[in-house]
Amino acid sequence: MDLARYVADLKYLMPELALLAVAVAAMFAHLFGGRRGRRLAGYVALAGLCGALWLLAVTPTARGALYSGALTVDAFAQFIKLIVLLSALLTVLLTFRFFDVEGLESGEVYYLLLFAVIGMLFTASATDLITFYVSFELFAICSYILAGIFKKEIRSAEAGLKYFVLGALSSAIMVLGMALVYGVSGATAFSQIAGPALQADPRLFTLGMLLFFVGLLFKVAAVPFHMWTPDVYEGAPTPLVAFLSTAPKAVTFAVFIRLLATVFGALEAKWTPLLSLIAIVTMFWGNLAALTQQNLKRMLAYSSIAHAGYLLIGLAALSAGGSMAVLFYLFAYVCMNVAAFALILTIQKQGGFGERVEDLNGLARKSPLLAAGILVVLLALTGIPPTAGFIGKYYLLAAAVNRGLYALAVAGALNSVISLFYYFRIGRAMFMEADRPDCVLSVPVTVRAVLLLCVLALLYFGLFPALLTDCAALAALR
Amino acid sequence: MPAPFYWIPLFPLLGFLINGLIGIRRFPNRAVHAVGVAAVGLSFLTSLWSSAALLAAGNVAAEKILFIWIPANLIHLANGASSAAFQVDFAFRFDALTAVMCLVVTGVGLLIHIYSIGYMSHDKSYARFFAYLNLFTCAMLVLVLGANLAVMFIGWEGVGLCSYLLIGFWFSKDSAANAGKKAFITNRVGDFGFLLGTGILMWFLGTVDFNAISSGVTQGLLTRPVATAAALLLFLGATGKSAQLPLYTWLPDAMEGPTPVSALIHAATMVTAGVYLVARLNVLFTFSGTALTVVALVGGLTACYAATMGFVQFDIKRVLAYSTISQIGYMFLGLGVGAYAAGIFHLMTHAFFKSLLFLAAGSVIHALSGEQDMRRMGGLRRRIPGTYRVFLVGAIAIAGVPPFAGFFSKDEILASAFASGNYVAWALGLTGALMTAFYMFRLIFMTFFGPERMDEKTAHHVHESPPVMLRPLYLLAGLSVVGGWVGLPAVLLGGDWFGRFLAPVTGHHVLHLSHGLELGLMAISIAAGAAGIAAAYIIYVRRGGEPARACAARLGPLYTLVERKYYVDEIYNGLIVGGCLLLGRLSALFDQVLIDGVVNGAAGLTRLVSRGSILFDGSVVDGAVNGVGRLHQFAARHVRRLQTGYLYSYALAVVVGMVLFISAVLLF
Amino acid sequence: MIRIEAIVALGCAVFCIGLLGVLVRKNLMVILMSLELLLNGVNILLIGFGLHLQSVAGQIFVLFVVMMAVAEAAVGFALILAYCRHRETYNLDEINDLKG
Amino acid sequence: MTILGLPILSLITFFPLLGMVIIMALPSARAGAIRWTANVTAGIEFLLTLLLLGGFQSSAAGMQFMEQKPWFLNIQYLMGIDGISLLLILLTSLLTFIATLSSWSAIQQRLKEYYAFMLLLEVGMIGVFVALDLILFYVFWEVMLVPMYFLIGIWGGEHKLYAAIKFFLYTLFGSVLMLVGILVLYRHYGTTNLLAMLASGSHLASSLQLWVFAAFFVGFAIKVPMFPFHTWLPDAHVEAPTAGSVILAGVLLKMGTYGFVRFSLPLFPEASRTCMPFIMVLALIAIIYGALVCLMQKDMKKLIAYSSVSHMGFVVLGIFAMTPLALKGAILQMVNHGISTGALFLIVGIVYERRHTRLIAEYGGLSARMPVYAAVFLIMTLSSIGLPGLNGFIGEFMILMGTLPINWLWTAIAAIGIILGAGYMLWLYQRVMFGKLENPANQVLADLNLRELCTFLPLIVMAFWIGLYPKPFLGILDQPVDNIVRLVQPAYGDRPVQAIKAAAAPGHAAPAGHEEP
Repeated sequence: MDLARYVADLKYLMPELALLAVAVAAMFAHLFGGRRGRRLAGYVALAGLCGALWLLAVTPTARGALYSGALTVDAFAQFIKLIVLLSALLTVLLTFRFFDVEGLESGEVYYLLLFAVIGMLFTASATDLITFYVSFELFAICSYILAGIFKKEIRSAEAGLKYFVLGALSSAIMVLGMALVYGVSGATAFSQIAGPALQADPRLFTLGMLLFFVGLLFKVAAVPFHMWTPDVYEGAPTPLVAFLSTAPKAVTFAVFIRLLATVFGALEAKWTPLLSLIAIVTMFWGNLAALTQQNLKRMLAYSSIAHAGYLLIGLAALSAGGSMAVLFYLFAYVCMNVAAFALILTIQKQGGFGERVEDLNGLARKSPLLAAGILVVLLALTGIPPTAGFIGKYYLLAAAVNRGLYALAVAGALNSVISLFYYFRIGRAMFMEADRPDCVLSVPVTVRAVLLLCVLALLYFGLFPALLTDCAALAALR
Repeated sequence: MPAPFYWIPLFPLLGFLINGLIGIRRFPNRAVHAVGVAAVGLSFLTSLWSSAALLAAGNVAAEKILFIWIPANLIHLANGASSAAFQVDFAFRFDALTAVMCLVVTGVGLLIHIYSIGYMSHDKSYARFFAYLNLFTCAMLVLVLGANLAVMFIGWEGVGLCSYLLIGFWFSKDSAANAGKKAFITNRVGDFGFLLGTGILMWFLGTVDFNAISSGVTQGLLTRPVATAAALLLFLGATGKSAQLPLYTWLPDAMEGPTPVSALIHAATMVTAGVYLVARLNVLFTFSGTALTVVALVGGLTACYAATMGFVQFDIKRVLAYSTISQIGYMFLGLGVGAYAAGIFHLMTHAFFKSLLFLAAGSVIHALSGEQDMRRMGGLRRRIPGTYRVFLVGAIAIAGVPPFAGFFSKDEILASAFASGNYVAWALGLTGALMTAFYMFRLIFMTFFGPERMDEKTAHHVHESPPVMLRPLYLLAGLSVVGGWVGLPAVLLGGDWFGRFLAPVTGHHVLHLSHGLELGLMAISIAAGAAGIAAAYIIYVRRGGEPARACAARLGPLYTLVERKYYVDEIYNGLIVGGCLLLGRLSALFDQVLIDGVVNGAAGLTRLVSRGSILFDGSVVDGAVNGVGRLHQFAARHVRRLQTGYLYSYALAVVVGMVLFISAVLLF
Repeated sequence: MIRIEAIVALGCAVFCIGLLGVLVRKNLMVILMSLELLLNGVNILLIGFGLHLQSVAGQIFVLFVVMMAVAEAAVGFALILAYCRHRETYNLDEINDLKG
Repeated sequence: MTILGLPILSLITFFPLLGMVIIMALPSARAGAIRWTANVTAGIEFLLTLLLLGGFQSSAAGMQFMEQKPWFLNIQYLMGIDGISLLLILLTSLLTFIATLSSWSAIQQRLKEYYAFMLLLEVGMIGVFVALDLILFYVFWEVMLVPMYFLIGIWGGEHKLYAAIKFFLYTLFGSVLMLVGILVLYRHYGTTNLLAMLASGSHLASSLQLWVFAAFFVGFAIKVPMFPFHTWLPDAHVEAPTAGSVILAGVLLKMGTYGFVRFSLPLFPEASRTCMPFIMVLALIAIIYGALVCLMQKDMKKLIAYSSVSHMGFVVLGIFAMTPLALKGAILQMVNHGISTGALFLIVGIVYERRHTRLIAEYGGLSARMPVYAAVFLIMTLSSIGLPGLNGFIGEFMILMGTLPINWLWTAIAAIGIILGAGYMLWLYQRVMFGKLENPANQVLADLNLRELCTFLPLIVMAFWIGLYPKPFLGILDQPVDNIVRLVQPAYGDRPVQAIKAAAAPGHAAPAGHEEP
């Protein structure tokens, strides 16, 4: 009797379901919470995310696909969900003080965030074109709104707008690709596509794949589909950027790996060179563009493009090692990127937050420990030991070398040198420049907590990567 | 009990340490010179003891390995088949040659130490002087005692260092400091040869020990060309140390140092190290005949060449310096014709009379309160009789008048040259003898005869030196007289005791000359000496130096050429020093361009592009150094331009990108 | 029975028109509509394939796409309005405060 | 060998961290406490490294004090030392101690960070010399960059920012290429454990080996620095604070040459032999070119910096001669260079601290005013120009003697470098110390005080010790060098040992048994 099993299978989806409930709760909290509605919604969200993390920990992984192949709850999905929840959690922590300062009253941001998270969690375990599309769109649309959440801030509105138009365009292209894939295979479940499609019309199948990639590459901000990134990151509210720059990427890479491993596995000969090329171009483009940026958020936007390039190395050299590398790096990436954006929330000047590099001048004098922490983050971003950033990059390059993609490895290595140029402009500003009185250092406990968590994680997994490595290896696909 | 000859260098070392570490601060002058003199005295006694023991032991070399200096390492020998365990022991060896050298060094050294007590009494860095002097003695003794080239090299460089320090003793005088540097660096050029020569021996024989080298050569492990190469390279080192052509220019400048230093280092001992080296390696040099001929020619040429410059100098010490160069040329001449014992013999006698001359000159300068120009001397015969007498003895000795020391050694060299059939060498030697006699007596006459040409003040102050300075002079004078008798040739019923003594080291060298011929040669050389003296007398006493000025005027340019020391200094400065500096400037410039040029170039561009972050400059500039930086700015600029901010251009990018890689994948 | 090629052609045509609209038009509203066109082109394809392959999946897919299209349209309008509250324009040429 | 239950290598590697943590905990106001903590830590660290001598068997063939723990994947936390590492570790801890001591009065602002970075730097440096797993090595190699970057960038001279980032970028550029090289090795051997790699006996295919060798070469050559890659050096040295320059010249430069000895030669014997002429030429260019540039310098520090280029050229020459004599000489020369150049930078620092200028023209005739200083300066000058009896000579002599059988022309050219060396150093000494004391600013210069003298004494002692009795130092090098030569030149030492009959002195009778195949 199917229905019974469907109900029984819900146990694998507890985190999602719980979050759904929490999201609704947060909505009500905000609606009826009056003036303190936002904070209330925030606390609800915070609690919900913690609960979801716990549920995730206790949720078993399902053998085989659920709901006639629509969803798969395997270790891989679980790992990605962990990353997403983590990034969301840290983000929520960052939001409180920020919105106080910026004076945003409405708290819809929290349940939008939660809905986005739900979408992502489903995407992570989607193994059917339709489920994938729906959940993908769910978090996409939520993220458009999040980017433009500051209605009274024109830059935020513009960011949301741009994100929306380009996102809609790319996802439309992606759906076209899906349609073609469906067209040649007649199936929507990932597992059943490859076989018939290859018999029917490999060429059309390839076309479908490429169109499909457009949507995914857009989300991970790979060149040439990265254009939206700097503008959106600059315009959108900083804490939400911390979220938008990490979680969607993680999820999209997860799907990407899933697709490459299952649906498009047979077309490897076609996508390996393509992805290698894109990876190289993306790395260089991101890093070179970041060189001249003075605005921290913009610089980080480009740096996140570059990191997408690094991650693409792992995809191009997809193998057990490759996907493990990607998973490990994603985890490290979340920690370092969130921390980097948290840095922006520590400096205040005339009402707003210091977003320019020179606003950090003399930070080491204001607070040596904070500076030391940031230093660790910078090292991780550059990929210098002893940080998780280095280990992750090491895995990625190792994957490339193991597949004989030496050029890719060299490019990756050289790019960490280029990236040093701009990352250590921050280091220089903090340690070697004269203090700036107009920039006040105010680090609320939440931000401090986030930074502490991230730095500790980066250091711990840099010095003792075994634990995380094992998990990632366990979760790795293919 | 075997004599502890390895103590010999120890005493001066202790003396140096005591004076150098404590003396400089605390000691009064008396304590200082007590330590200094005692140190040398003790090692002189030890040398005597060891020499006695050597004779007692039937002239068999004694060896002492103090410790292994550079432990064994496997090296592949040049013969391509075998290898050797190359090891350097810190070993001393005491044989006849060493004995002679030790006695000369410590003996003459002792006298000069004593002399310095008086000469330096007014100098404020008295302790430093004696410390250096002791250090030098120590180094020189290590040089002559070393059982292999490497240990010898310690002394070799050590004496170089000391001469550097002592020449530049009055370092606040730039001329002194420069002279010191010049001496050291010129010696380094020689060391270049020394090291490579050592290397070749090591490469072919697998050892640098003197005995091993000799027996290796005798066992025919070297081919003749290799031996020649090694010998010539080592001889290059010798020319550097012994101020021979072409590396002699440092010695005249070295006269900037205090006079006792000139006497000890730049006349008696250090400058003869080259002679010692060649004598020590005589087997090698003999084996490669070519090298020996080169030695002979270089020696002969230097002997005459330096003498010519002695003609025209007016600085009393410089005259002596050139005469030193030329006398050492003599020694090399002797070695070059295979008469090693004769060379060493001359080395010894020369040590006596040349140090005598220098010290006497010092006494003259002392008397004239620092005046060194002979044109402002004269008539000192009566004013400082003691100095005059000893000076005269020295002059006669060097001029080769029997029975003074110089005569026997010089004559033996000339005879051997003639006997060896190398008549060119003989002729050079004879000319040299003549010229030597001439310029030495020119010096005597200009200094001690004729009218007094010094100004009133100096003239008023002229005074004889204190006994502490004169007594050593008397001793040296005595040695300059009798010192030659140890080598009385057979023809004069002597039986060449000195030659026999050295025979175990140098091999006994017998002259194949009839007694008549030998006597004839003697007569010729005596005549040459006499002629020189006579000429000097006529020109400088009878005619008051008129003919000299006349001929100077007549010869004009030639005279100036000689007077300006053949412009060799200028040429060296211009070519070598200048060349190096020029190269240095070029390299430095290259480096500048490599770095700064790019700085400026790139910085300009960067200002246009970036918002002028110093770091970015830095990074880009630096990148540009290894070629990527320009790419960076270029890319950075264009990337920025592409980010227009217009939605449709972004959308276009998406679509174009899509089209691009669809076509890329599907078409290829 | 309509031939599959015709349907595909129609779908692609609609899609391309939408694409052109997004690329060349400068008016936000028109762009929004073009985005809808894109999705509708895809819908046509999906239905066509569904018919051709005799599988319902295509039509189910279409339902979801339509749903998402609606959502997108709603959000899109909201964002556009939010922007226009700041600056009375739909013209893309004037929307580039964020660049570089 | 363990101390307090801790394996000694880990202990000496991470002990400075303890001091660093304490310093971080101290309030910035308490300058005295911070200084003391730093100096005491460095001192204890030095003593700890001395303990190594206790348990070290110079006759043992393999690595000693081995520590092996799984780290992650099959990458191991693998530490161990042989004679080569031992010497360099001792040098490192000694120089760090001296550098710390020399900063006592030189560094006045931001002490806390300064000493913290100093100690962190020591961790990195020691780690590089003890690590036997390539990834572990790489980690320490990078860790050491960061503190150096800040030492230069914060406490440096006027162009410190430029110099700092330049140093960082150059070295990082080199090391990332090395990382890729390591990965290729990993792919081939399936491990990054150096010993396992060597034990496996297999090597990369020639063409690939050449590439990987090149990758490593760039990484190390930049560090050394060899001729085309040397341009970071003058900036870094000149701008760095005295202690920074001492560490930089004394230890960091050695890491490049250490890398050659430890990794390049054994892992890529074929490529090493192939590239030898090319590298030798680079080394010779460095020797001559560096010396020539020295002649033109107006800045003392810059002069000494370039002299390092020249001296390290000798070291590289000796390493790639690949004969036991030259190799030992080269390794000893690393130590010598650390001692003499380190001391020379301290010497410059002394007057810089008093006069705040490094221009040679500003000085002259200092001997009259500072006799002790003059003596120290003279000794170190002589040691750096290789005067026999001092350390410099042993190294240069062995290198030259060991290189000659490979190619006499190279040796001859290198020997020219010795002449030039004497030239620029003596000229420097003359211009600074001799002549008249004209500059009124120098009239009041104080001679060395006790603390400063103490910083020099150990170096002077070492200089004489190595110069007069290098046997202990060369003794512990025998085994490791022998191993390396066997790996890189399997044929070496298969020839019969020729002994010269009769005359050979007792010392020569004993053939070096361990070097017979």
